Amino acid sequence: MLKFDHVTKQFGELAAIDDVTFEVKPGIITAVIGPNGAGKSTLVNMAAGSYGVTSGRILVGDTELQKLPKYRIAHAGLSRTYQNIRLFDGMSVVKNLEVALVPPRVGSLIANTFGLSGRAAAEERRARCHAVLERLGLAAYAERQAGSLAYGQQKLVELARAIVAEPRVLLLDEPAAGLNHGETEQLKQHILALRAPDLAMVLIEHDMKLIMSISDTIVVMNRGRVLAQGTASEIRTNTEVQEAYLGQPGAIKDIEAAARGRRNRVRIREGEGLTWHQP
Amino acid sequence: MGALILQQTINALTVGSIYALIALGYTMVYGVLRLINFAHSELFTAGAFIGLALAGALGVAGHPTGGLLVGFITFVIIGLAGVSVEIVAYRPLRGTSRLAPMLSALGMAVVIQNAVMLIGGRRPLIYPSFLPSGVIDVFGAIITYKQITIFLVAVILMVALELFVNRTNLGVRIRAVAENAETASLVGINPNMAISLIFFIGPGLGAVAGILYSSFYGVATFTMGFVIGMKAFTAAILGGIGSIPGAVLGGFLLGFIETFATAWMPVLTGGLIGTEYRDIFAFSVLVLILLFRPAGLLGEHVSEETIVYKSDF
Amino acid sequence: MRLKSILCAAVAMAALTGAARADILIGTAGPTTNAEALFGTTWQNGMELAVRQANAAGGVQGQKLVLVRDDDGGDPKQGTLIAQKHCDNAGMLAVVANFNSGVTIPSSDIYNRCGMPQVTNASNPKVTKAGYKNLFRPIANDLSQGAAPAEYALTKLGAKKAAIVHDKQAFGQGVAEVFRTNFTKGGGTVTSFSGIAQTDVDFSALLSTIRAEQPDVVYFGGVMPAVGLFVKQARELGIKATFFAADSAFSPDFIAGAGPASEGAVVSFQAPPYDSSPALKKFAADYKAAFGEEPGPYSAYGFVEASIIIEAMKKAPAPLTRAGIVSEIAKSDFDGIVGHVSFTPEGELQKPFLFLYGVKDGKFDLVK
Amino acid sequence: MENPARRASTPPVAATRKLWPGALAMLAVPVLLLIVGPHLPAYPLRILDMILLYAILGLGLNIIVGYAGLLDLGYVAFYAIGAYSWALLASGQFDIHLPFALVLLTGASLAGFAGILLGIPVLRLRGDYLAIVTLGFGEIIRVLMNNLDGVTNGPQGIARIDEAHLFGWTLSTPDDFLYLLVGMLVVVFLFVWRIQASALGTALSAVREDQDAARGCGINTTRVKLVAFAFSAFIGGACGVVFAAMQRFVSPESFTFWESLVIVLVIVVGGLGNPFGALLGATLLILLPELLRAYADYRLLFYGMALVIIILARPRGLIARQFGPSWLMRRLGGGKC
Repeated sequence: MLKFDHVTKQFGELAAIDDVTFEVKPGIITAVIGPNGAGKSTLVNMAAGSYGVTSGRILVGDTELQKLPKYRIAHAGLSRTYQNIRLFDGMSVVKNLEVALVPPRVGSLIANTFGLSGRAAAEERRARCHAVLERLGLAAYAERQAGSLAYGQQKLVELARAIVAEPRVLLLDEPAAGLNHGETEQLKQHILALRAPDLAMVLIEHDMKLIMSISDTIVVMNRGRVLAQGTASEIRTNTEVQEAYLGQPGAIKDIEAAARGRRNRVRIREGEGLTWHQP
Repeated sequence: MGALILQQTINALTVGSIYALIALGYTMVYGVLRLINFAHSELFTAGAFIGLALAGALGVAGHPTGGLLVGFITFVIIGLAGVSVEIVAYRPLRGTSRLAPMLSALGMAVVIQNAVMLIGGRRPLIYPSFLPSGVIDVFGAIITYKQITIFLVAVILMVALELFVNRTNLGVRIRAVAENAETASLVGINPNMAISLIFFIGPGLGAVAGILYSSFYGVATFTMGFVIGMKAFTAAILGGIGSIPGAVLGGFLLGFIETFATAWMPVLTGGLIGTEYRDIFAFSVLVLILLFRPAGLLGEHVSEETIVYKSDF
Repeated sequence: MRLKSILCAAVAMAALTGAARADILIGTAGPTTNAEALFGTTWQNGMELAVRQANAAGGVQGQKLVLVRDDDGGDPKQGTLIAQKHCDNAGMLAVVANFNSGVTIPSSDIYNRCGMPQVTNASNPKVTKAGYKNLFRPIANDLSQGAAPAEYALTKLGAKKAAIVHDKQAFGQGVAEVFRTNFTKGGGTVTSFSGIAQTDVDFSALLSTIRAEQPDVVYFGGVMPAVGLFVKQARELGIKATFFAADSAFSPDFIAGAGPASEGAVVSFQAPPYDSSPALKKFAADYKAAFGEEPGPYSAYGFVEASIIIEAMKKAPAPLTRAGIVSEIAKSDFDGIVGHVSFTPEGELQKPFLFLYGVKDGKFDLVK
Repeated sequence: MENPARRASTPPVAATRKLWPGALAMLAVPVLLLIVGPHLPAYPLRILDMILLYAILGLGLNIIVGYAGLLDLGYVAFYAIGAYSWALLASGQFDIHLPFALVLLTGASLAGFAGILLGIPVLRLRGDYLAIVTLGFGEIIRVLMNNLDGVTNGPQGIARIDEAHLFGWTLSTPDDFLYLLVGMLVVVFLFVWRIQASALGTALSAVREDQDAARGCGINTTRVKLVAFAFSAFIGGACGVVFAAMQRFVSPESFTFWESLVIVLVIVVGGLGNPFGALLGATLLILLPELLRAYADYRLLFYGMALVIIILARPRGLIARQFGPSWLMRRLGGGKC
């Protein structure tokens, strides 16, 4: 369903993604793992259109995503969640979901505004949003402001927003990050329930327990390359993978710094303190 | 022809120096608070008026050395005024919305302008020049000592500011807050202190610009801030707002654009486009530059995924 | 209908607070807070002086006069609101409004509807084009203000080449165009005709170009403080031409602002020298006594404009009405402090007067 | 197995709410204006007309600033285009005398078109860069009006503009304009409310909240922003036509940067993104300087102070975003929504 075909991403001199090729099949959950800086997020961001692709193709069905603007990628049936929550904070939860269902044609948007058409369709969209909220146990929060919800709930709302448009490909970027045990368990159930024959799911996650328990296949990345691919048990016993995870963290950090590079902001990452990136 | 080009270049540098000095105040405040400080231009005017009053009180009107003293005291007074304006009108609004402080600044601008009018009067004040007088003739172009002094003072102040921000402990704190107030406070920097410092330096520099400006043109009016403020702000945007070198570059560039539009556009178009199209030309250049460099000349283009602020306003 | 009369009464009451019931109100509106604030304020001070002197002399028909001053900010929208405010005020019998042509044109519509005697200071020829019978202009319009200097430059100075600069405002551009027309008609050459912004302070770029044109005269259609800066910078750049400016430069501010550079500049103004007649001398002294400063460039006009109304009120039949005052103003025939006042049927001055002054030894000296 | 994400579900229980209480409450305002207005003396009536005009301008600008979150500091440009449309197409300037209704449509459309022309290149700019470019556009339009002497009469302005006639009804007194403006207000109010409640409003809100995430959700942000710009400019243009018809005189000094700021103030003081806010903000911002006339020299000083105090007291505006017409309908209508 989602295919990376010899994809390369250069950040300056550094190849953050180096000739990656693999396919994500529908009906199963594919996890992408790897140490920090392995290129997982870059991969997601390229597929979703946030980063350009240096060379290679990314396909959903026959559609080449790398040529499309971001919003057309969404229309092609790919949706995602974000590592750092990006909800529309000031809007109600149900409105957040409705955004994903806004008719793509601006002409019909205008017609709707003047009340010329689309009343029934608007009702139906609203109903769909409520249905999804119901399914994720968020019905009670439908009219609450998204920004006012607890962190775990916000993560779920983001998931709801990603699935309400019935995507063919769903990219989950660290959905369990920051969740407590109970919430992670809940999330796991929701993800498992989402599994469907015509939906390809990609899961990027650091929580190994979660990954091992729900992934059907696992892609291991290191330094921008695919190191191994297989089922949970195959990966666990792969020596190359073990080496990568025990390897030098310093080198990885360099790559990450480069990947996020060229921004003049102070960031504090664990154990790093204050650094300055000069323009 | 050569003399004319040289002459216009000197004219442009003089105007540009003043734009650049004022632009610094906008860019520093913007860099930290993302606030268009409309009150800045009025503090510039207030600086000129206070400088004049001080010169009268100290009896040093028209002396270049006395001017240094007057400039220093005015810097401090207007700097403190800037700090007070921030504490009264902007600080309570921090974290509400981006438009609220901006319009509060607009209200403050009206207040300051009218206060200057009521205290200083409506009459354009004849301004004693603190700048040395005299001219030199260079290949047929006339350069006045005033122009040279303005340019030098502006350059010295800008270099001093750049050094202060980059080389001193306080400066690094300001930059840390500018980059990310939250992170800075995690490492023990009090953002309020840094913001107050910025509101001291920015308007202070603006006040010095006000004295230079009035000294150079020989007049101070209570309404003079609005238009020049708008131009200086445009200069700051042109250079890339939030960037100190950008404000300087933008200021000089705007000076050049205006000067050359006035001097050559009527000639080049055979009188079809007159000098009255100067502002249109200046704004068109601004738009074009922003289209190719959406964050200004020296501003940084922030990629989508690293944008810290999700919404624009 | 009852509601309307109650509301009307309430508004009238509110408007009258501060003025005793029997007082006669004269309204005015001009810019007193924007860049032209100095002009507007000193102009209104001139009226204030006329009103005070009339009151000191016993008022009009036994009643005291009160000047109601308003700030229109030079904004047509505010001008119309004030016009309506004055119209609604039953005690308001005449207005001196407005200072700017762009404000006078829309507000004159409103004053016309309520039959308000309106004396304006707006000099644009278009102002009187509507043919309103209640509108009077006791000053020369831009046509004579621009024409006289052109003639003087050609005949007295023997000028051949003129550079013209104006501030792209109704007044500045208006007089500059008249100057251009007359100068060209008289055989002169206009080397350049440039617009600047009213708020400009740096003319070095333009002046450098003008210097290369080597004009004999430079005409500046604009107001203070720009005109002072312009002349000063021009001299600094070594331009030797004779400068011409319009009435707003007839002020000590011009000489003080431009300094020695003002020497030789020619300024048009619609009043004879302040020391040329006892009446003007007295005006200048009274003004200084009342407001603690020299008269502004438009103070004398303000004084004359208010005087016209007061004179008409004295002659109008009691009880005073707006219509009665209008017909008396139309019949005006008296000597104001600056010259003889009588109107054409269009409301223009019968014989516009204009004087040219040259700056000599730091003083204005009548040259024509 | 069926994709659960596609599983149909029953919609939530249909809301049992009444429409009439809310509608009645909202209709009360224009009805009251129409009843009381004509009985007002002319001065307050003219102020009322101005308030209504600025309220409509505020509603229009709200589409860009309040809904889409894009700061437009040059809104006066569209207002000017509308005003000059009427001035040029119904005056002795070129001796063209078109009917008011036609020019109202033409002027508004021209402004809308200008909005699109401006929007195409600049809408990819963000935040303050967009603000400064719109500011520049506003100044460019004003300076053009001031410079194109042959067309617009430059600084002299265009005087003696025709009286407006709308289907045989002559618009000349403040009363006439009250009726026209109340009518326009109702139409524009309903329109912007529709925008807010429709899918377009949802898309604009998403653009405001997080432009990139909105794009990720499939919103063609450039397109919807362009639509917002066009609608907003259209309303601004219509207001300009009415303004010119009211004043029967236009000149560039009516379209300064300060006017743009006043319209921004109207919506921020009233409450960003809230149609009621625009009404309240316009009332305050037009009424205040008139009420302060008694203070003569101190008028603008107090005006500035009042602005700062109001903003400090209510940084999110007098009426917060969520208390808009939809909220009122729910509140008065009862039932679940």
